[in-house]
Amino acid sequence: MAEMWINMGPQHPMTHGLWNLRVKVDGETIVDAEPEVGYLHRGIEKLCEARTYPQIIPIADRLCYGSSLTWSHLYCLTVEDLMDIEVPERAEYIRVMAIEMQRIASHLMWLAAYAGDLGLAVGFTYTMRDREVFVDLLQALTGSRLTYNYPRIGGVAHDLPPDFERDTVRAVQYMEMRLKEYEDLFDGSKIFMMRNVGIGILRKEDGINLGVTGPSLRASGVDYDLRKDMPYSVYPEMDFEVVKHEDGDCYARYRVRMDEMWESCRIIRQALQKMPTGRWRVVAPRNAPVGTGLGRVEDPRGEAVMYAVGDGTDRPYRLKIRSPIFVTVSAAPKILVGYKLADVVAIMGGLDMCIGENDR
Amino acid sequence: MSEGDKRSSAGVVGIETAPSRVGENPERRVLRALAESFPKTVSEGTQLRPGVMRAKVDRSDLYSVCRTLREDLGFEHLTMISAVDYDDRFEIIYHIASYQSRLLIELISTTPKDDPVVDSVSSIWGGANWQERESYDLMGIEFKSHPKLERILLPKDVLYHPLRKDFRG
Amino acid sequence: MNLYQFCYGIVHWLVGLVNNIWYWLGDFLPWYFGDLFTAIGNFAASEGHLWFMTLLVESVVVVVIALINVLNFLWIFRKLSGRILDFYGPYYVGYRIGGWLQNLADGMKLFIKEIIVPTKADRLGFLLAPVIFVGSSLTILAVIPFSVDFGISTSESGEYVSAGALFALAAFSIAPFAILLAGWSSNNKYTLIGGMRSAAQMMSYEIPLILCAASVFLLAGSFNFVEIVDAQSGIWFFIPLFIGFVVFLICLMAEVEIIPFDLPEAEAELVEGWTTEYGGMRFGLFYMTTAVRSYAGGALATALFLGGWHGPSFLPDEIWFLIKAYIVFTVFMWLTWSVPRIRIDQMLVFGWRRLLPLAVLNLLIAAALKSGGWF
Amino acid sequence: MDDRRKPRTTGVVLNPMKRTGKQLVRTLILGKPNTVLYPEEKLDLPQVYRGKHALDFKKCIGCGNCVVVCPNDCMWLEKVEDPELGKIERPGVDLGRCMFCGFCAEVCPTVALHMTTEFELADSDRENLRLSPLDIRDDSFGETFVEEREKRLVPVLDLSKCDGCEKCAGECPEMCIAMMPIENTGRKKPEINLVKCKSHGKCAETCPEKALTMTEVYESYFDMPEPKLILDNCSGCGLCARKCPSEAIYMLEMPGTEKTLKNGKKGKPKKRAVFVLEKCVGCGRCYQACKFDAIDMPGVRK
Repeated sequence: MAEMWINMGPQHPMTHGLWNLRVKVDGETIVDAEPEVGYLHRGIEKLCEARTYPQIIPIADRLCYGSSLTWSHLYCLTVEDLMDIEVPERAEYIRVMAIEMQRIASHLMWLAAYAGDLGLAVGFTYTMRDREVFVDLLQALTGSRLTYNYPRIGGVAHDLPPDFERDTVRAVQYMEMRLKEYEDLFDGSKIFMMRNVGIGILRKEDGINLGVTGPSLRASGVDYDLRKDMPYSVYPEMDFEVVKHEDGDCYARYRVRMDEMWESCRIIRQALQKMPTGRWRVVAPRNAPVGTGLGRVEDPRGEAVMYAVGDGTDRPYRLKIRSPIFVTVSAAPKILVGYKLADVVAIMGGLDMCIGENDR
Repeated sequence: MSEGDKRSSAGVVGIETAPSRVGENPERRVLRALAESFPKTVSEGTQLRPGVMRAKVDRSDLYSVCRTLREDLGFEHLTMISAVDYDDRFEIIYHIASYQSRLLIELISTTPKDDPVVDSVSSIWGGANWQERESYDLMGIEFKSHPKLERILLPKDVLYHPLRKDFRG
Repeated sequence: MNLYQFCYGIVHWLVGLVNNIWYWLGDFLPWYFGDLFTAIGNFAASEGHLWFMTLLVESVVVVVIALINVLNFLWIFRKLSGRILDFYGPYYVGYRIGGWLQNLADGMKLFIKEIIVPTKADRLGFLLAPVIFVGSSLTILAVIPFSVDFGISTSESGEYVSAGALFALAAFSIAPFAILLAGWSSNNKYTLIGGMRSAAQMMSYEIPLILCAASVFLLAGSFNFVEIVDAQSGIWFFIPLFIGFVVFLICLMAEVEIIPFDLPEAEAELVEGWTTEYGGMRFGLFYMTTAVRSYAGGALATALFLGGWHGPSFLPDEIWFLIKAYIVFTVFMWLTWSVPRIRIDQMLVFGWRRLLPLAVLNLLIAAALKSGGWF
Repeated sequence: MDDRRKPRTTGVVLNPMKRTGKQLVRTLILGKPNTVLYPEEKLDLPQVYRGKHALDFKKCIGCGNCVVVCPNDCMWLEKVEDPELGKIERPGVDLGRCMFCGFCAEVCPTVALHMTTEFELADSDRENLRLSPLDIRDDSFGETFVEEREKRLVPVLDLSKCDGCEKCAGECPEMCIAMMPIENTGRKKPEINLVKCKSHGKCAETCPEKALTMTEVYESYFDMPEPKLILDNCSGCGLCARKCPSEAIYMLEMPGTEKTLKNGKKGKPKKRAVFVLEKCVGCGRCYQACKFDAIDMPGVRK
């Protein structure tokens, strides 16, 4: 068969959103690839310039439907850095617990989409079912299921609801039981391993050079996690490990995320044990001073950065958002070339695309 | 676990510096190295937080400063390129991180309003490619010798740069 | 009484009824018409015509009953998928019979949808492909008897098509042609790749399938379904030919195109594979035909390896046959929902390097068993 | 980390089949699947769930803070006539634009606006989603759950009764009341430092005119803007006092500004506005109402 360009997107089951991956195939082998993004560009950075500081929190939620809590948390961190606010310790612990729950939920959603991509419908429904446990917890904590609008500048919106500790401990136990089941379902399956091991290898140097971050980079053997290396919130108090794999293939990326869920379970347990009593919110000033604020967190998808410029009014002068997926997807051609057409779904699924934060 | 503890304590090294250069903390060392290599173009090197530095770079020397950072000082990860539109100037801000020494440096480069051109650093960091395209797309900063400077988020036939302050939708 | 006698009785009675009219007309009308009608009546009462009409009625009865089973299969497919995937499955339409009517409702919905032919498609091929696909699949159902007495037999003594099993396998392998035609004529890159994949897949899996069936033919010494099943009255063939049975099941899954092997319609990378451009009832027909082929595959596996309609006598033979086919299908479904989709090159490697040698080994075992005199 | 197991693929596909088989047994034979048959059974929603709005007409003061804070501009104030409350202004909400962020309920100074757990809001007509205040009225909703925001007992000043006797300032054990002179009026008013106040209530007990009363006030997490009077511009029209929803503005006469009328008599003295900031909810309606630019309120749009 002659070489031909195939548009995988903008409306394609592989894309999980609205973007276009153009691949040039020779038979079934990929010889070139070219991602095209921007279909979901909503101008959030411009939108933020017209809103007051608290009003941006729900907008930051909308950056990523998979892990909205981390984005609003990042926004609050940025503005707290800009305004120089000291957050109560209880609020920090609640935040850490909530974003670790969000990380598990996000990774489970990724796993669901990934399993669905590979044709394993069971993986999709089981993981989405177990994600529901954490979504329910977050709903009881925040009051919403997807766009939580929970962190506030200077704390969090609500205190823990009654019986929350008990439910969380149960959920974590349930999750650890389920993770073992997934390892049977995925790792124990020969066909799953055939589809993953040795596919989509991203070498360490390429990953660093192309700006790939997060689990995808840690799967390539770089031991860098902002929770450890540039700690924010109360992560220095927590005892957890940075997960790292050396292979850099799809299986390593899968493995890193699975192991991160284990670590998140540990962090949630510790946060519950160490949680102090006290206030969970302080009143934030209305106006920000002239200056800049920088927030840098470990999103479930990689390194998320926000950079806020304040000009003394109650609206930010400029808010720049760095989405990890935006940079990661630019590395896609490097990873894709040389593999089969069916591997596109495994590779791009393994990178955990999220178009909302990609196009902003 | 001991390894992790060591690392986390290395990440939040104290801000107070010993007088001698032997005990100098890594942030100061990087800033001093930059200032010694580029005495004329790098200015206002300050330490903002543990692990975070800021320096101003003249745009004429931006490429070689970035090259030094990448090759000699071990800043191998370009985190973010952001452009800010002020009344009298554009500021292009590079956040560059180091995986080895767990540092972050914030390089600020300024261009005049009527000539928003800086050197592209996408040949130093491959990850800069799309971020520069995004800055070009939304803010209208032009990056010299960029391999493919096209609009990325907006359609190709759009005439304006929406994040500029004089843009009214 | 077997089905032939039953249908013969019906046809005989009907022909007698209608012949009354012909003969009355023959008496009533002038001579040149009268002779004609009398001749028609005589022809209708002749043995050859009665035999032919009996065959027609038989095939209608058998295929309709098989299609009702196909509906059951669809229902089991949806219900079982639902339960494995941890949801209810069809529930509301036909609430009291477990949502059984859902497929009919879907079928009605698909019937009222518009038929769309893409502008640049090859119109003839595009419209012909579903016909070939459905027709060839329905043909398989005609030759598989449910029991000694229930199938399309050609005489009162229950003589079945002597090469029935071969015919079924041959009809099974027409489908890739239809798929390739559909994929090519849709004028779409996804469908083209899907069609190509289908051709490659069917070609590589047809051979082990036929080799495994050949080992059964070798042991049974016949191509006739009744004789093959009768040969299993002592021991079912899946015990001596266990390797062959497993290979046969895997190849059947590949032929039916369900999940580990549903590469031609891999919905993640090729939108809906070769069915992408088909909508409305044409898509519904493809969907139904997958169930028809599953049923045919289950029936083939039952007849060739699982002892056909043999079973304890408290249930009729036909029910035993269906139960076994249903069990084979359930195992298919169970495996389908447990594994991800395989990649095309891995699949071809698996077919040629693993299954083919195993099938040959199985054939050698069968030959050894036959020459050793055990069968 | 010990409970993690190494993957084994020796069974080829038997491991996943074991798991799905277990699931099949669990759902088909032992019990029901995990899903909920939605229209028949509904899940319990937590108390904090953010669904349709509910407005307590009696608690609401019509300040419009919810309208100001709404990121989507989906709320507005509407004039309503109530047999009990008279002519009032209450917020309505357009659920078609609402994104259920809950800021309106959070900013409400009197906790009159709530988010209920009602979530079935779909409608085929956009107009039906524009809910007027009467549609979201639910005066008893606030009693059905415990409000998370803390109440405080704070002394609230009724300036029309106060005669500036300074007794309250002397009684306060925390020394948080200071008597501040009001410019041009020759009067003093107690200013209460609410941060230091410990709700002893001594000031209210000692007040001879009953001008200070202990009132329960909800804590606010929002830093609301405060009005400042530019005395030179103030004409004393009193529009701001009439507009103020929380009755925090008093019009006091300024002695010595009486004009001499034509018939030689002295007219009424000029008035000025005085703010009792403890009561102020920061809605900015005085700022919007003032026609003489006499009130400055940074951060509020006119």
